[in-house]
Amino acid sequence: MQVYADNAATTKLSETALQAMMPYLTDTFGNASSLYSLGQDAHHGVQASRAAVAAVLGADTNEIYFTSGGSEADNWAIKGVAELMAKKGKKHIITSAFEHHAVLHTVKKLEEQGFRITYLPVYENGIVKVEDVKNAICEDTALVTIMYANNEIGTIQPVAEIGAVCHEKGVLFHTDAVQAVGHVAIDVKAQNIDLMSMSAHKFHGPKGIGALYCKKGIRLPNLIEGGAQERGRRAGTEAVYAMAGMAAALTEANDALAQNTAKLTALRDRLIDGLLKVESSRLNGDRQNRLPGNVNISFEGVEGESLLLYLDMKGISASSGSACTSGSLDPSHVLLAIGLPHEVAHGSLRLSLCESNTEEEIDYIISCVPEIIERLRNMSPLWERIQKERGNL
Amino acid sequence: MQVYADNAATTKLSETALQAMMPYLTDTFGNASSLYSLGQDAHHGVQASRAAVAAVLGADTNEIYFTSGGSEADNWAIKGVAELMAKKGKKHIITSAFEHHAVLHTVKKLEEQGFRITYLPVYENGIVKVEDVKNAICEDTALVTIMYANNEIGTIQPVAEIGAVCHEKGVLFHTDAVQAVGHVAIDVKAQNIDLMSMSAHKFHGPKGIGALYCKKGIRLPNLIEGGAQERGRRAGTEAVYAMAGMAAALTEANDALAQNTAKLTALRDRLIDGLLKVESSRLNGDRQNRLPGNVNISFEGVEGESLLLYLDMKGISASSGSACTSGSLDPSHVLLAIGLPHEVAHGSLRLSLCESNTEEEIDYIISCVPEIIERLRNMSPLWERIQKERGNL
Amino acid sequence: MEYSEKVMEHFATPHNVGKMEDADGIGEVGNAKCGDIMKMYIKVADGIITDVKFNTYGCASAIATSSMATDMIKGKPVSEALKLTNQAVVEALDGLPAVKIHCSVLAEEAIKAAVKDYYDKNGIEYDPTLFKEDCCHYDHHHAE
Amino acid sequence: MEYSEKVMEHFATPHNVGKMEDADGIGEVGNAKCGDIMKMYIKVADGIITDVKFNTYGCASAIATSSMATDMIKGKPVSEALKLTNQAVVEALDGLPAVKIHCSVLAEEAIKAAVKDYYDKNGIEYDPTLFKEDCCHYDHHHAE
Ligand SMILES: Cc1ncc(COP(=O)(O)O)c(C=O)c1O
Ligand SMILES: Cc1ncc(COP(=O)(O)O)c(C=O)c1O
Repeated sequence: MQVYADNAATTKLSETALQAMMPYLTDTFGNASSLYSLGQDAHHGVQASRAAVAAVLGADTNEIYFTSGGSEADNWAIKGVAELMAKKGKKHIITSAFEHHAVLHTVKKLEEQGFRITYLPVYENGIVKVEDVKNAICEDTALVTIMYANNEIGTIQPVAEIGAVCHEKGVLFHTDAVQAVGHVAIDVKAQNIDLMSMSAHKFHGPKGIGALYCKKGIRLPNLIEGGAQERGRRAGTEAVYAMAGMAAALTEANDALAQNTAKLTALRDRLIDGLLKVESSRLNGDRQNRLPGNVNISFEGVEGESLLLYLDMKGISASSGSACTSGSLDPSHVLLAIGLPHEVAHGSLRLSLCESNTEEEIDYIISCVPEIIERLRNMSPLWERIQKERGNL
Repeated sequence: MQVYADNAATTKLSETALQAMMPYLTDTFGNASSLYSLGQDAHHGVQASRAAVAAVLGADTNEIYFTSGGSEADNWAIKGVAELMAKKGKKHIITSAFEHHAVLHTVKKLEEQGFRITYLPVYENGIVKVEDVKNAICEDTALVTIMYANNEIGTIQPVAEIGAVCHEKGVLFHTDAVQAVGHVAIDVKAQNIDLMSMSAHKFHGPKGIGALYCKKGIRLPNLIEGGAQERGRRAGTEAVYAMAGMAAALTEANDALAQNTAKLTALRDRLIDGLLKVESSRLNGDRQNRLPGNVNISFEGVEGESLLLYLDMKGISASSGSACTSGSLDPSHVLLAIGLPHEVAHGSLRLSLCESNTEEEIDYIISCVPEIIERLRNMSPLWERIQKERGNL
Repeated sequence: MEYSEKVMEHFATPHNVGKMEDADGIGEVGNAKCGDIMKMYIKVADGIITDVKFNTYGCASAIATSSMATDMIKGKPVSEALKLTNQAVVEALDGLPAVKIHCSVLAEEAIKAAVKDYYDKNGIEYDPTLFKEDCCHYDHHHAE
Repeated sequence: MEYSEKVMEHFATPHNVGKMEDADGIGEVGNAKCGDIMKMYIKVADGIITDVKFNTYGCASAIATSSMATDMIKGKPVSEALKLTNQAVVEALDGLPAVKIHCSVLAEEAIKAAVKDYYDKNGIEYDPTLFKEDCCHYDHHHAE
């Protein structure tokens, strides 16, 4: 059986999205900035896509700027606000300890350039405290950037409340909503969001396209200078097909949101319950306040890369927070941020579901994991030591 | 008859490129950074695409970094080198007066940040003098960035010679080769190029994907921070389908280069000769030293936008350097840079051909243009004045 | 940027194109450097604009606004033509892209310039503030 | 990152997995914090390694290098086992990704540690510089 359970990494392009893309990959190939009919047809594609994305998020059409993905949107929002606010002498940025690297490496770079960065704790449940945000805001705070939902443990942050606190203090609020858009209901106005990053391939749209929501009135400097595309804010000949695919996928996801959430939540909970039966395992991140498709479990005494490669041999695609899968020496900063010891973090497994996963697939995963864990523990000197320490050997 | 003659703006995706993309838009959708088989299949797509692009350009595979297009590549190269060299106190950049806005607006931004910019003249023929580059290089020159071929008038610059002069003086050399790649033979090593920008949609590849060639050893800082994609140099989940499309299109273009050049040069020259029969017209840019598909002609007394919209009504897609088509008040900076008066620049027409254009299409254009010019001149008070000044009325 | 169907109609087959040998008033505004020149000719009888022609060098919207504006004043009293605003022309064309609004201003000014010329030639008195110099007038700019 | 077929073979069905109750030498290197521990058991008769087993906690390449390295010393004189380099293991596996080379170093060290243990237990004299302390040794790191 083939089971794709790494939807937080990327998703399969939906048939609807592909169909929306095809005209722009074939006949309607004109440059959207050109005046002749072929160009204007492309231009309509761009504008219709922008309007569709805006509609789902409660934004105005002109507040949506297409980018090459979530990473670019994060870089643009954070570096842009930093540049804007530095002119007013504001050089302090508040973020959380478990942001995506697109945010963390960007603020790190700003730190080298003289910004002061506050990394808020995320506690054992993987949720930022609004009170902490409030207390961290200073006179010279330029930006608060807190992700909407975490990519590894799926925990959902109190975005509307964080936004409210920021606005009370007159500070701009950016949220990396790459994992949330298309998966939870979002209203940028009601939720007090000033800037928001998204990426199409996380909701069955194409890779290499995303968007930044930037509230009217924020004069964000450009990250990519050049032609007058995106109303002079983001240069580059428009990849109209990709925008159309993103819009179609988001609309599709949004139309089915309630239904998908119900289905996914049931699958997720079944999977969590099934896997927690394995001895010495634990769920990472808040059990309730998490994305409907996210399961993240640590198994003591095993290493994640081996686990996921044995799973791959069984046809199951998954992900891990072990050091080995990242190519670095340390395991996932997310798992360390919620307080896991290194050796437990190395043994983590993320399974991220989508609405096309089935109960049979879930049961197949539940049947495969324990035997692999047993196999790995049987050859693990770490597991041997743990068992000895617990007096089991 | 429908004639697409705006290939310098964008091209139709080739069938070969589309076929190369389809697997990655459907079944092979995995994240190229993931360890399981589906991810590794995608990873092979990325690496094979990178190798194919490198092979065409005489680069090493690891010297090619995929970007979201030519604009991003230009921004990255120029801002990156600026950041790198500023640390050594080098804050002078040499460019030309008729670069693409992706270069010009980027250096403008650097100027605001304290860099000194030298804009070299391009003379009446639209070609930078190597001697001028040599004379402009100073102790604190960080970068020379001169485009390979101009996007409006198609003139080809003495890239190898400029590179040689830069290397003699120990200065890095970047070239915006967006209009050249796939259209002329390029060898980055033999031509002394340190950094080179390209964009797939200019050679029948998909939009929204491009690359930066960055010579081994140049520690270019990142423009887009985040994940470890592109060997840690450019974050963002890889749009594998787009990379595969770019590689297929470039390989196809390169394989047919000699044949396409011969065909295009003949079509181009036929078109130039046909259009220059119109009274008070002139060819812009060097007649010999130009891209095989580029025709750029000014017609006195008419305005370009009207011209190209009347052409559109005849089924012909073209472009103009008039102010109206850019939304700005001034006509094309390129045409002004080669010394055209404003009113002549407003009356310019760019027809850019590709190998699928035919002689019949060229003859159709040649038959349509004069009657439109006549119609516009008949209602043009400017033409009336010109005729009076010349004693023709 | 996008033109309304109305704009494209007037651009494709503009009305009132031409010169007039025996015009009672001629107005020319705009300048070649900026890429727009409009020249309007009016024929007046008993205070009524009996005929109007235009010649325009400029973009599609310059041609379309010339066409629409001349339509709107033909057969009207001179005094009414003077009241034609650029907004009225824009509305009649179902809108213009923001960057093209200046074309409608040019059309309004061209008509005013033609009427002024008619007044001047015929010694008709008028309130000079009606014809305040504008940055787009050809003669004003030509010296640059 | 990508593994050779050889690595995947040894990972999928590793050779010599297990513990050994009556081992003549045991070596354990690596540490849990870094995500790799290798434990090797050797049985020695007449200076020949007659049997070898390993237990490994770590990634696919840690398991594959353990498997390959134990294969390579089984049946060999102890003195030869001591000469096994990590490069030889990497080559035998048709290469390892750059970020995984440390796993092969670990395998080399695990064997050396087992031999040292065998020497120590049996009072065999040796040149101590053969077994210089390395940053990857478990006991060294555990204190951190
Ligand atoms: C010379 C030149 N440089 C850069 C670009 C920007 O490329 P892209 O629009 O693909 O970002 C273009 C085309 O638009 C170009 O012609
Ligand atoms: C939370 C989060 N932010 C940003 C990104 C970056 O998005 P992309 O890879 O599309 O640039 C991702 C996914 O990779 C993500 O999960």
